[in-house]
Amino acid sequence: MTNLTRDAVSLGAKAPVMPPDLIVQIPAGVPAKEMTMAEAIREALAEEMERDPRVFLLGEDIGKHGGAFGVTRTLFDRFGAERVRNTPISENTIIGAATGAALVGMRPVAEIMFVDFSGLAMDQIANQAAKLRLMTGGQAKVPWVLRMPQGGGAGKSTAAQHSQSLEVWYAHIPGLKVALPSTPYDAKGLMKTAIRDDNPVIFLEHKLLYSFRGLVPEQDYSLPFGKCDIKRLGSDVTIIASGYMVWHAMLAARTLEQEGISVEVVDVRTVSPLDEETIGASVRKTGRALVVAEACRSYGPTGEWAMVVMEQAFDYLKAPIRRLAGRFSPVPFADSLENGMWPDTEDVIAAARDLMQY
Amino acid sequence: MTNLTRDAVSLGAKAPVMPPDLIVQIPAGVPAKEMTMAEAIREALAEEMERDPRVFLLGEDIGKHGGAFGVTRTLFDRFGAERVRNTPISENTIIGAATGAALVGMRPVAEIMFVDFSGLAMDQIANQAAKLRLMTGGQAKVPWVLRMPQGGGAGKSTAAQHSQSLEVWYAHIPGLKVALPSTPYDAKGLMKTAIRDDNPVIFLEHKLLYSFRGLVPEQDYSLPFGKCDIKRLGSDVTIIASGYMVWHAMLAARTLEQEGISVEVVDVRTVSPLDEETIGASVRKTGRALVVAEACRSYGPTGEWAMVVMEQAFDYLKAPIRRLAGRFSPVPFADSLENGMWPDTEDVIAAARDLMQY
Amino acid sequence: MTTLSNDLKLEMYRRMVRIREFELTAMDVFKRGLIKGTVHPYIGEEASGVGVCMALRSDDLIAGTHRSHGHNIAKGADPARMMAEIFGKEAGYCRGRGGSMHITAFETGSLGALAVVGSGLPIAVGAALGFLMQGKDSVAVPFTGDGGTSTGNFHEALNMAAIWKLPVVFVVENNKYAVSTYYRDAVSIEDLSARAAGYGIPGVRVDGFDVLKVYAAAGEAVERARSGGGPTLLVTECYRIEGHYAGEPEVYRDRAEVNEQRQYDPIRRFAAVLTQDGTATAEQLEAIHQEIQAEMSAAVEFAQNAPMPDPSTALDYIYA
Amino acid sequence: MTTLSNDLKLEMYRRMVRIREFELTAMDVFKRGLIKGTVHPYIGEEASGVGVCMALRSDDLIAGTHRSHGHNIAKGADPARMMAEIFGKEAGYCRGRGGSMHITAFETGSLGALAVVGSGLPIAVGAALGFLMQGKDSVAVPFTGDGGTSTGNFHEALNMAAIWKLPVVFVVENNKYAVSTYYRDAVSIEDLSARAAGYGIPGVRVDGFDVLKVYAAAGEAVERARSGGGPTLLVTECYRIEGHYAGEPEVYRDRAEVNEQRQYDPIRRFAAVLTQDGTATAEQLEAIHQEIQAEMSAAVEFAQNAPMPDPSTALDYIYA
Ligand SMILES: Cc1ncc(C[n+]2csc(CCOP(=O)(O)OP(=O)(O)O)c2C)c(N)n1
Ligand SMILES: Cc1ncc(C[n+]2csc(CCOP(=O)(O)OP(=O)(O)O)c2C)c(N)n1
Ligand SMILES: [Mg+2]
Ligand SMILES: [Mg+2]
Repeated sequence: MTNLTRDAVSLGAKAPVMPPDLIVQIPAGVPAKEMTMAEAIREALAEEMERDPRVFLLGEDIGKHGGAFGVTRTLFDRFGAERVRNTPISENTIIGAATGAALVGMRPVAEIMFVDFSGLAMDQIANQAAKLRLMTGGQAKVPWVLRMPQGGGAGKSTAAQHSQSLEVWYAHIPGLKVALPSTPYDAKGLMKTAIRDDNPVIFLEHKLLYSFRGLVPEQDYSLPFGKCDIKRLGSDVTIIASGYMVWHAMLAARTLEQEGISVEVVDVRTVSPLDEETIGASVRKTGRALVVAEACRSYGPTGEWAMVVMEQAFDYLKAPIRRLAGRFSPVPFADSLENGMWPDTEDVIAAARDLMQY
Repeated sequence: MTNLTRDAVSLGAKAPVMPPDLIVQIPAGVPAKEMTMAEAIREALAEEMERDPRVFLLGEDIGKHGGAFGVTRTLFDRFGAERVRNTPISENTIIGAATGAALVGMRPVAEIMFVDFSGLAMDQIANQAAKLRLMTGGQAKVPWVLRMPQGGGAGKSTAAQHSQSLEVWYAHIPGLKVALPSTPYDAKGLMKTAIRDDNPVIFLEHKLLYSFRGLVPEQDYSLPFGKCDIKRLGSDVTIIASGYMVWHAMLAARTLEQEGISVEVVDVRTVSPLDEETIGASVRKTGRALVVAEACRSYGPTGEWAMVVMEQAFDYLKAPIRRLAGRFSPVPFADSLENGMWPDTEDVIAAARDLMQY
Repeated sequence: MTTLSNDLKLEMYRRMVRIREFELTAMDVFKRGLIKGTVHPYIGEEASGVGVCMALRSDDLIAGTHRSHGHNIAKGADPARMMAEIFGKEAGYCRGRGGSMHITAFETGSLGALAVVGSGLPIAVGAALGFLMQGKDSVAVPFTGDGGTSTGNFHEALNMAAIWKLPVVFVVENNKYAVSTYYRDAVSIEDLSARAAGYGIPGVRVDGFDVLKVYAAAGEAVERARSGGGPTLLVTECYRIEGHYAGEPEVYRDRAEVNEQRQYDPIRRFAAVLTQDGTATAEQLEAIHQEIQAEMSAAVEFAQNAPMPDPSTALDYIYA
Repeated sequence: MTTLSNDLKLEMYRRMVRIREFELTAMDVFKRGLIKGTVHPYIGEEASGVGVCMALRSDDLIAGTHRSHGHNIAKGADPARMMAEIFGKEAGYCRGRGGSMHITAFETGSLGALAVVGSGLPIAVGAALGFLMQGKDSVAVPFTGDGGTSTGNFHEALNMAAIWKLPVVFVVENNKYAVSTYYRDAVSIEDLSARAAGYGIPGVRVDGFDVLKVYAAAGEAVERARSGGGPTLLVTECYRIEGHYAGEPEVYRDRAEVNEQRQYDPIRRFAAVLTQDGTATAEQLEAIHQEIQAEMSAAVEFAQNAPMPDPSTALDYIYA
């Protein structure tokens, strides 16, 4: 069953082609359609816009053009210029406007074209939207979603200002929630929850995953925030990862299985709130933990995940927690340097083997 | 010898009064003056401005007014309006201007009045200044310093938008360096290094520490980046901390000593680059690690420090790494809620005791 | 002007006095160490806030700043609950979580008081967009200072409101200083309302010491916004009589300058108008002062006696 | 105009053709899959970049954008090293680290090419401040697009340069689109140069298809800046003939509109001037085209044969 595969045409040659059956999330018999992650997000947006007239989209070039990655394509024709609203290049004010609209009862879904540009909007994101509820003693609520493509690799990334993974900037800020889906199924289900949530939600979409295909149920569903998803059960090593790295973990697990190493893959799914219990339970079972993130190593998400393992499962650890993360460098343009920026399947395999031999 | 004490007048009543001899950094006999951390920073700025005509200051109200915390007071009269340059309220452009001036050979020291407002300047900090060197293949260098008061507590903090500790935002970005001094001696020595460094340096100054007094050598000196400072030697527990938290660690250590618990206090000093070796060596010696930061718990600096301990000293750990960190909440105004936001001496004592009893 | 009812004019006067007395009281309790944090007095600017806010309906929403005690009172907020807020008490509008810089009274029509300069403007733009999409005819009114006009927010917000013809009245209170910075050292033109032309919207400059002029100008702008005419940039020329915050040393200006400005005192000036046009006698106005002073004493008592937030609620109101 | 030397005019022409051919080549190698990333063609805007940059000295510094191949060539950069850069080769100006969006040639006078829209403006302001403090009479010239004028950066930078009378010429290339957004849907006024009045600086609008007019207007602004007269806002009215990036679908505009704009082709137009005023014959101009085409073939060959950065250097140039 080819429920998950990737569109090799739209990506550069070097992206590893992930086997179609690597992640199976829909049990046989459940009515489902195959679609890309971009389509799954679009479907979530469209369904929520149908369901709730307060939901609307705003961002640069999200109208006819459909956004830099085509996610909102067709929605302009369907919902019109009012509800699929092109904005000027004013990132901080896009977010501020989303906040203001949310304060008067709308449910905006804003887009920043690349997560990198959110540097211009950190004030409205982290100082205003995230804090208004507490600062007003609960008078305010700010139900918006901020969609941002992030990540790099495989010709989709274009050097230092268009390739970052910045989940830590947001996950460190109380008042925000941060989702980072790895599959079309997760993306749609998490987007529905995000839109229905009464808090500002940062929704990070890995560029390489947009064209990944997978099954999405025909019926309405949503996925909980603050719950990790165990993408694969195993008994020897727990790999904690999110977004695109989940795929490397899954592919590595397949190889490792042939070597007799049984890998459990925990997809963090919502970086914040983080499901510490599921992570703890998994490592208490396996006794070994590998944390994997695309974001830069230093002060990246891996440290937090490791600390949680430490707090939850120290006595069960048979080996030190290992981490794989992005090289601590701005992303260079040249292939010869961009290769090696981020952990890949081989790195995961090697690290898991190391853990077993500790 | 009262080489370190605090100015009880300028702070609220609730700041714990740290014993004057808690941190001794200048050996007897070395000619030294006692001064506050604010004075030590001012002296570093003044000496570097004397030494190097390329050094100048820019920021809001840093002129006659001397900045929100008086750090640049007197410098306007001494160096004039050109070199102590008041700016409009344009944070992103203050940093961009510092970058541009640095690119043509100046060595600006910029100030953002509170670290919180750097949300407006994250683009120029993290996307431009930090990346220009790599993006231009080494053609550019951006030798600036960005001074930002941060932290909260004791009546100096004024709710959610003026109290944060955001070192992780910067330390996660390759291309930046991040210093966070805990004493006047460290502040002056690190500031000299920061100004002489050819890279963008984020210099975070804890508001509560401005009035702390300590000895500073009369002779010119500078302190290295990327080297932790062991503020106190011990054999049972290593406490890894920075900024104001170092004081809580030191005070706790004094109490714990009376209980027979010997605490080593490692002051991180430069959050980035982080001196992983010193941290590792200390924990390999003590076998117990407590990481303490004022910044919010989730995805804060403690995770990274714990991960480093894990990587460096797993086999030596006699107990799980413990952490103390800021409550995951925007900072509330009311005392009854602000108390308890951040770890204090009692928390450190309790955590260290726990570690010993593990 | 003559068409305004006596009641309306007296209510304006009352609110101006209430602001003045609230600020004097706040500065006093701060000096006496009864409250922590900081206080940014609005003294000298009362006519601006009252003139604008009394031109609004209660479903028109303001967005405030670090200096918004006055805006809240002008919009009708209860000084006792405001006082409780700056005392950090659970009875405060923000349950003590906000303090002086963030006093926000949703019930009288506020979007929040944001202490990052300029940050309220985009939020007001969004509220106005929301009104339009909901078919409401409410207006959003963000306040900022002369200093706030140098922020990127100012430009982005005016441009966005202009292209979408949103019901926003941007109020710039030019009190001549941003902390220590004289406005002409930070703003590249003398008349800030001239910037409106760069957005294709009306720019209006008004004597911010004169509550009736402010009220008239604001009323016009609000009506334009309400009826689909788009945003206005309204600059009220006033002066910050006190330091930037209570106790601020003011090294950057002469006392003579401040004293010269004191003569434009908007309350005294309005009192003269009201007595001259027969709206009230000096005695009646004096009675208002007495009444408000009593209100403030009661407010302080209320605030002092009110309980602090219970530490067990520390995790409340972080997420909805 | 008649005072310009033939050599100068021919060099202008040469650079315009070099830009055109570079862009056609870049689009071609992109389409053929020889390079990764993206290419933002400057076709149709050659007169703007060349007119501005040829009015500069080599110690005047430009700040570029995502669409700065043209600015680099106009300022005198070597197309072979530029081509190597977009191929990600060590021989590129940025040693392959930058790629198309960040091509920066310090040696011919650039501060960098910044792909976050508007971010070059504050940097140019700082460079100009540095010039002043160093007693130099250089000028800083940041480029941005119509889209870039909606950024907070635009406003903050113009205001700061204006209050300090810095030697900056802000060049807004109004090519009518920001990605898919027609400028009148994002900019609240028709004539962007009118925004200059809000900063108290001169605003100049010029036909950006006419290199001589751009050169003259830029020259005037540069002289003003150099001689202490402060900044200018210079708006060049041009058109983006190609998609936002090579291969971009252009769903937001009609082909008819693009074709209509093609008639203003700045190169053809300048060729007509040069042949009419006797600067050159059609044959001489054709020879320039040939010469430049050969240059491009050589540039591609150079770029293709040049080595990639050695992976062992991956940690170089992160810190100085
Ligand atoms: C973005 C930002 N930068 C700096 C500050 C510190 N600050 C607080 S008030 C203020 C001056 C504001 O001046 P203005 O807008 O004129 O308002 P006023 O205080 O005069 O009412 C400054 C710089 C801030 N709060 N926000
Ligand atoms: C701050 C920011 N927001 C969005 C983008 C994505 N983006 C790249 S180019 C562009 C349009 C820029 O338009 P304009 O300034 O007119 O320049 P042009 O592309 O027309 O040359 C956009 C939105 C970006 N690079 N930076
Ligand atoms: Mg002011
Ligand atoms: Mg454009």
